[in-house]
Amino acid sequence: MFNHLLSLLIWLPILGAIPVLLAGSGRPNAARWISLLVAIATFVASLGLLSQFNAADSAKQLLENHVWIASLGVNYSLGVDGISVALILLTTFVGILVIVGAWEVIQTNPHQYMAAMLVLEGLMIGVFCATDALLFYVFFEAMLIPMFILIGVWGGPRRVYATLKFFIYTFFGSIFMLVGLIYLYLQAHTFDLATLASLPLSMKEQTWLFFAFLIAFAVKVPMVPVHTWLPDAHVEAPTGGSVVLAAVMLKIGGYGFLRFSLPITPDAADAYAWVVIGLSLVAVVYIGYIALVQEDMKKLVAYSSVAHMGFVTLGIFIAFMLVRGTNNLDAAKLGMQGAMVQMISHGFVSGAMFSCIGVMYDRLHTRQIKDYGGVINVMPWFGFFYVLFAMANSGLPGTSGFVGEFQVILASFQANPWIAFFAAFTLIIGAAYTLYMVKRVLWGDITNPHVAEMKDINGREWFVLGAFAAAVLALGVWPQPLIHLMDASVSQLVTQLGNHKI
Amino acid sequence: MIDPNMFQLVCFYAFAAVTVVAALGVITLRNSVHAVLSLVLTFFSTACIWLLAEAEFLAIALIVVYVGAVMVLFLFVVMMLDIKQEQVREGFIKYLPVGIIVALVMLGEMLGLIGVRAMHETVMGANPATLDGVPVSNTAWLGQALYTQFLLPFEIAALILTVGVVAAVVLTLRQRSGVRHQQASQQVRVNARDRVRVVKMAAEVPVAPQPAPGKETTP
Amino acid sequence: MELSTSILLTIALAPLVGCVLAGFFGRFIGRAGAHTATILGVAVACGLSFYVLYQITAGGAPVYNQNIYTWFDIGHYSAHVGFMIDRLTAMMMVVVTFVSLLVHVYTIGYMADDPGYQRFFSYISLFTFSMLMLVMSNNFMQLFFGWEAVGLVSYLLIGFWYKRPTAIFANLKAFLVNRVGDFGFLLGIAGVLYFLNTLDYATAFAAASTLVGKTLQITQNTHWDAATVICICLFVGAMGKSAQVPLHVWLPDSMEGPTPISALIHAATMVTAGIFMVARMSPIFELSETALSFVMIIGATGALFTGLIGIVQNDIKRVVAYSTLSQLGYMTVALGVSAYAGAVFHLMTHAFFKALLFLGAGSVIIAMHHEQDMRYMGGLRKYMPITWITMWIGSLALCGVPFFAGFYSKDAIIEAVGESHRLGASYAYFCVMAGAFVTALYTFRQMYLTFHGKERFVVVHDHGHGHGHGHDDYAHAGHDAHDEHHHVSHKDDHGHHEPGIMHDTPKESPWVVTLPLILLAIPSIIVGALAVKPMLFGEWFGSAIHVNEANNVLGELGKEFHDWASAGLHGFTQLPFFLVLAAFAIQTYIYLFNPSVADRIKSALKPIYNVLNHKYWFDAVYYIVFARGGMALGRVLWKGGDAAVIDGVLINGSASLVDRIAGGVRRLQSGYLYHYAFAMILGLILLLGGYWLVGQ
Amino acid sequence: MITLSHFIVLGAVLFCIALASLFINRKNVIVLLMSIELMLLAVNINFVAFSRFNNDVAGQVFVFFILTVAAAETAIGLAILVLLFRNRSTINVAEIDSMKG
Repeated sequence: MFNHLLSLLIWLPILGAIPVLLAGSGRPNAARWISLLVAIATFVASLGLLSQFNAADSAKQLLENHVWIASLGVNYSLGVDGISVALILLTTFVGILVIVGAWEVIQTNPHQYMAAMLVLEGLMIGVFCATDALLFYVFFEAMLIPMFILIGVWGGPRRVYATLKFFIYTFFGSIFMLVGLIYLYLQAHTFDLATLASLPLSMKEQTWLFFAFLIAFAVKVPMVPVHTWLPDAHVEAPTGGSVVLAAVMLKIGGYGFLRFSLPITPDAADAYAWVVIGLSLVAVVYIGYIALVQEDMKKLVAYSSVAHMGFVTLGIFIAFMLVRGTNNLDAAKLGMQGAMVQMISHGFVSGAMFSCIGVMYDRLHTRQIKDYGGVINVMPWFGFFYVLFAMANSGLPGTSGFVGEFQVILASFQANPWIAFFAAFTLIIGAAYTLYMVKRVLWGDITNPHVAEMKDINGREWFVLGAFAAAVLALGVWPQPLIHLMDASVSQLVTQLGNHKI
Repeated sequence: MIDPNMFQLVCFYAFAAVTVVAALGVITLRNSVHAVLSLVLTFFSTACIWLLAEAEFLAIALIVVYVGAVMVLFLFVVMMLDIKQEQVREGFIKYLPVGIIVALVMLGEMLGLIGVRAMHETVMGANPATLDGVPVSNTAWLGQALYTQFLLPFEIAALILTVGVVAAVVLTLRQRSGVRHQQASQQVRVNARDRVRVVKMAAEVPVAPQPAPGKETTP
Repeated sequence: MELSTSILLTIALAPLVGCVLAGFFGRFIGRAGAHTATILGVAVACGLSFYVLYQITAGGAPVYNQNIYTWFDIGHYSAHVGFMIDRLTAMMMVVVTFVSLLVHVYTIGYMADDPGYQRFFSYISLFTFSMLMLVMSNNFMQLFFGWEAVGLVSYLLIGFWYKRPTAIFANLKAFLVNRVGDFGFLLGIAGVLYFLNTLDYATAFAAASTLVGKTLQITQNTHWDAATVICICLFVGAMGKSAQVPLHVWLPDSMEGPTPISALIHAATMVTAGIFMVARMSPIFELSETALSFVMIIGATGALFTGLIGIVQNDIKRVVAYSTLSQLGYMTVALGVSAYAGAVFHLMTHAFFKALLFLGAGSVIIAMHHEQDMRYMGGLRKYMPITWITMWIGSLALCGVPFFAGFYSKDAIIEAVGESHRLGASYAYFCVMAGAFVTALYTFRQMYLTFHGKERFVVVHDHGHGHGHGHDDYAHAGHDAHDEHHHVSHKDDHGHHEPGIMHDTPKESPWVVTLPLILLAIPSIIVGALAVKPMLFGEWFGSAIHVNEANNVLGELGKEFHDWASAGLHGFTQLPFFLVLAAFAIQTYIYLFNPSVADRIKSALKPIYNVLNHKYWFDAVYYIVFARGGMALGRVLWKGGDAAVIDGVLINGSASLVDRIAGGVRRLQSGYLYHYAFAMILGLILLLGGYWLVGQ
Repeated sequence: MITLSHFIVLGAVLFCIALASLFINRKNVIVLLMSIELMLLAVNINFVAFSRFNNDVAGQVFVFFILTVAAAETAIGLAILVLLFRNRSTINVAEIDSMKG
């Protein structure tokens, strides 16, 4: 049984969606409870994963390997390292919260909504577990389907435009990845990621492959200038959809960089690291300014997600400059760890921010900042959480938002002070757009009678926001356990960066 | 004495000429019935050419199947439908030059590509219809192949024909509404009860005499 | 005897526990419970801090430097949470917890009617925790944590009365300006890690000398000295937190917060964090003459020019706020001339007398029912004698009258600047000297306007109106301090609708308010005399502060110093005292005997008055350039970059291109069978023709 | 002597005649169907010829199948035609453009 823990993690939520669907629209409560049980069971299983996992070992663990498509050499092969475990825990954690968060909020066909969420959760875990490139690709693409449904069915008024944009954007990106994978298969006759990582490739091949992967993952992350699907998708998505999208799906882009771009095309990635670093800095500054003027709360948080994910790509690619330029392995690890911590932290913070906006949306059915004002007067507890998460979003020390940014800025200073200079700009602009929103939404006198009628958060919302808050604070106060979990894997990745393939 | 080869050649040219002329008739004749009959002639003379090539089974099959069945079908259809000739012949003259040019270009290209000159050297050899080295009739030769090597395609062909027949029937079947048919089975099964139903109704109740309004008194 | 970790943890965490109790369970434990819990927490911290100070100073405890737990550990980079307790830290801990304790007590009276009572206590306890984390830290990471955490609490407290537009404007402004400083600070920390490979104070300071000669490549051909870059970056952080020009703009606006926190955060403790930090980093700062010159010039500019603004302010709290800016300038100048001990000494004395002045101002505000405009006060001394006396003590200390606490610290700074030969020292000397005069000018003006002269308010006994005023400070727009007329209040719910009209006579504040005043007045008098010798000239700070022999201006001064009494007597013969005396004479004449002179001077010096009243247009320029400009830039980038170029051209453009092509191709699908047949034939002909050509 | 080229040329000529018919009789579906029969016939001639000259029975087997399929095709084609005529009272293909894009 425990040899198949990863399979269990993937398939438990996916198969668990079946009874949820069977519960039907006639028994919404049954559907809710079943999906909650499934989500909790998955979370418990992921805790089991944590206990089984040996953080000191950098190799892939809990391996599973079965032939899937023999003629193409595709295997159903799973395995996790520290990075995957961290992201899986994030996924299962968020998985519970979105189901609790959607409890009474989703009234039309809750069983379908819950089932889509569970399937999505399983597929995302699959992405983090897959050690076969094609299996990864299948999960990577399959993820789009439940998300497409979530936005398209339970979304806002412009959901059709948003879903199409979301789908075509990401699909456009992953097509290039598929081409790259096929080319790699023709060279190596396998889709095994470990084999591909050691496959010798010429600089020209690497360059083509690097850009193919870059497009796929840059769209997912998303990086400037292929980020415009994100604000639209977030604005139209239901709260749970936004939470999962921001908290986990964006991470898959960063994860893809670690699993594909870095090991398979290290030399090209090194040669073009400046492109990614430049785009990351643009994301921090340019997107920061754009976020400043948003009128829609979700759009604002979506743009801030782009800026925060800029730190992830910055941290990953700054490692190249450090390893190859100055041979400063420890600084490279610092940057890479910063990127990883930023991913996890952003999962909590953005998930929490979107949950907060969802709480307000459920009451007033608007996301426009100008429709609010003085919310703290009627919702003090909510205000507490909102300020906490806003502070985390602007990277206040003591919250998780600070850790990753701090590490990435420290590491990038080692590569070039100017990179650190522009990256640190987030301290100002990040605080500006987040707190400007807080000022307009939370503070001040009550601006309209609708706000005056808002009720403070109920127990269910308390649970969701409280769980996020606990995670945000725990990670901010003591990040070492997380860093320790990923340390061996990150070290191994960084060492791999130094290996020239040509 | 006529050289058999020469005779064959003469026959070929004769049938070929008929074939071509008849084919031209098919596409040019104004009357559709005539066109169909011209097509029949084309098939007929082609069958003769096949006989020259010693493909007797196919030649006969062509006549029997095509001329006997398919062409009759065509004739039925043509005669059944009231086709306005002027309408369908519209643009005939206009497109004639184009058609001829295209046909000629095509012909030139095909002949050029196939390399007719080279094939001119390929003369007809002995009849290949042999089984285990023993010469047999064309029918036996073909049948042997059809029922062994090509059994599965043969059966699929049969299936396709069946489907074709069923499809044709289904397509043309028409359920006319408002047409009265005699349905024997229903007539047999009918009961007297179904025909006449006796409805019992209360007889008309006589209206009670109303007391005169003027004399109304309370007891 | 060594300091035990559990004591230090108790000091740091006791206020946090109080904060959590008051904040999360405020509704259950009630008002009394909230202030009991928090005061108890801070009292424990204060008592133990005194104990720690005693142990460090007299008990012979060695410097404590231990990590509590590892924050992160990556390769040879690591960050910890830990404490370093030396004399500098111990002194700061005492100052922080002592002032905090008094402010807690004072708050009981000041916030008595406020609905956010528990919340307020929770915030100030959280502040105490953050500030303790800041000063007790043994590494840069935790320093940054405390640094930003006090910023957060400052943000929350400035916006405590969140219904007021001005308050929430001011708190956003304060946070953002502080963030600009933190931006530099973080880069400085990154620089420390880059050059010294550690975030730990002890290791970094030990290795500081390796910075000499190292450079940082800025452009292809430009290399800057490593120590200078690091120091200036770190100092930018201090400029934000300690409100140095040009990042000082947030501090006057922060007066939107309740008065107790103005005393605690914006006068005594948080704003001095920058001074503390630079003193703590003295081993690094000593390496860069350039950076110290920079520090000195910035400080000197602030010391004089922000003081000048104080002269024209009418709001009692704002006068004190500008005074704080000016005094922070003094401390910074002291840092700039390597007189770190002088800066820290002034920090300490300033903490006492400035907290006293703020709390005194708060007491006046209570008595005046939240009228803060000094033009409607006057003659209050007979109504509130304790406040009057204690505020005079604070004022004299602030002006640096000999034997008061401020004298020793301020005089030392002025003399130290005089001793220094650093680039810009003469400018700084002029500034601090003139600053002494300016300080006296605004201080005496404030005292006279408030407590002396005629009463400029009318008491109208209007019992029908009652006392139904909430405890909001008088609403004060951030930018309208220059108005000649009375401020138009945004939300005036204090009962008095006409300025200068009171419904009952002012009376002395309750004991919870006056007790802290008295307790602060005592150190404002004596702490200078007590501490001057060991702190300034004795090696009291020991290893905590490092000064290069060449820069040791205090050492030079120390040679002429004998004891506090003779120094005080000597002070009467010095230029600063004469300047104070002159200012006293001028203000006494103007405000006690001939009030019309003030207006005449004002109109005679109209241009200068305008400059001061607009605060050198810093606020206006910042608002237009950064706030408006940033928004405009954001809008341009959004509409132009994201909406027009990326979405409009690239995304929707490519989609509509496909749509247009498809629209064209669609017409080929005529639906006529023979068109398709023709196309097939044409294709066939072309195909065969192609073959044919190839075959040729 | 009949050579292979005789058959081939005959087949090509028949095919091209049918091809021309597609142009000149483009509105008459019945003639179009007959043209298709002609084309198939041309192909069949080739098959028979190749079978005969290459000594391979497969060619004739193929002719057999083509005949089969063509018969089915004709049957269905005519059925569609009848249906079409019944519904629209014309067989003019110029009026049939429901596949227009």
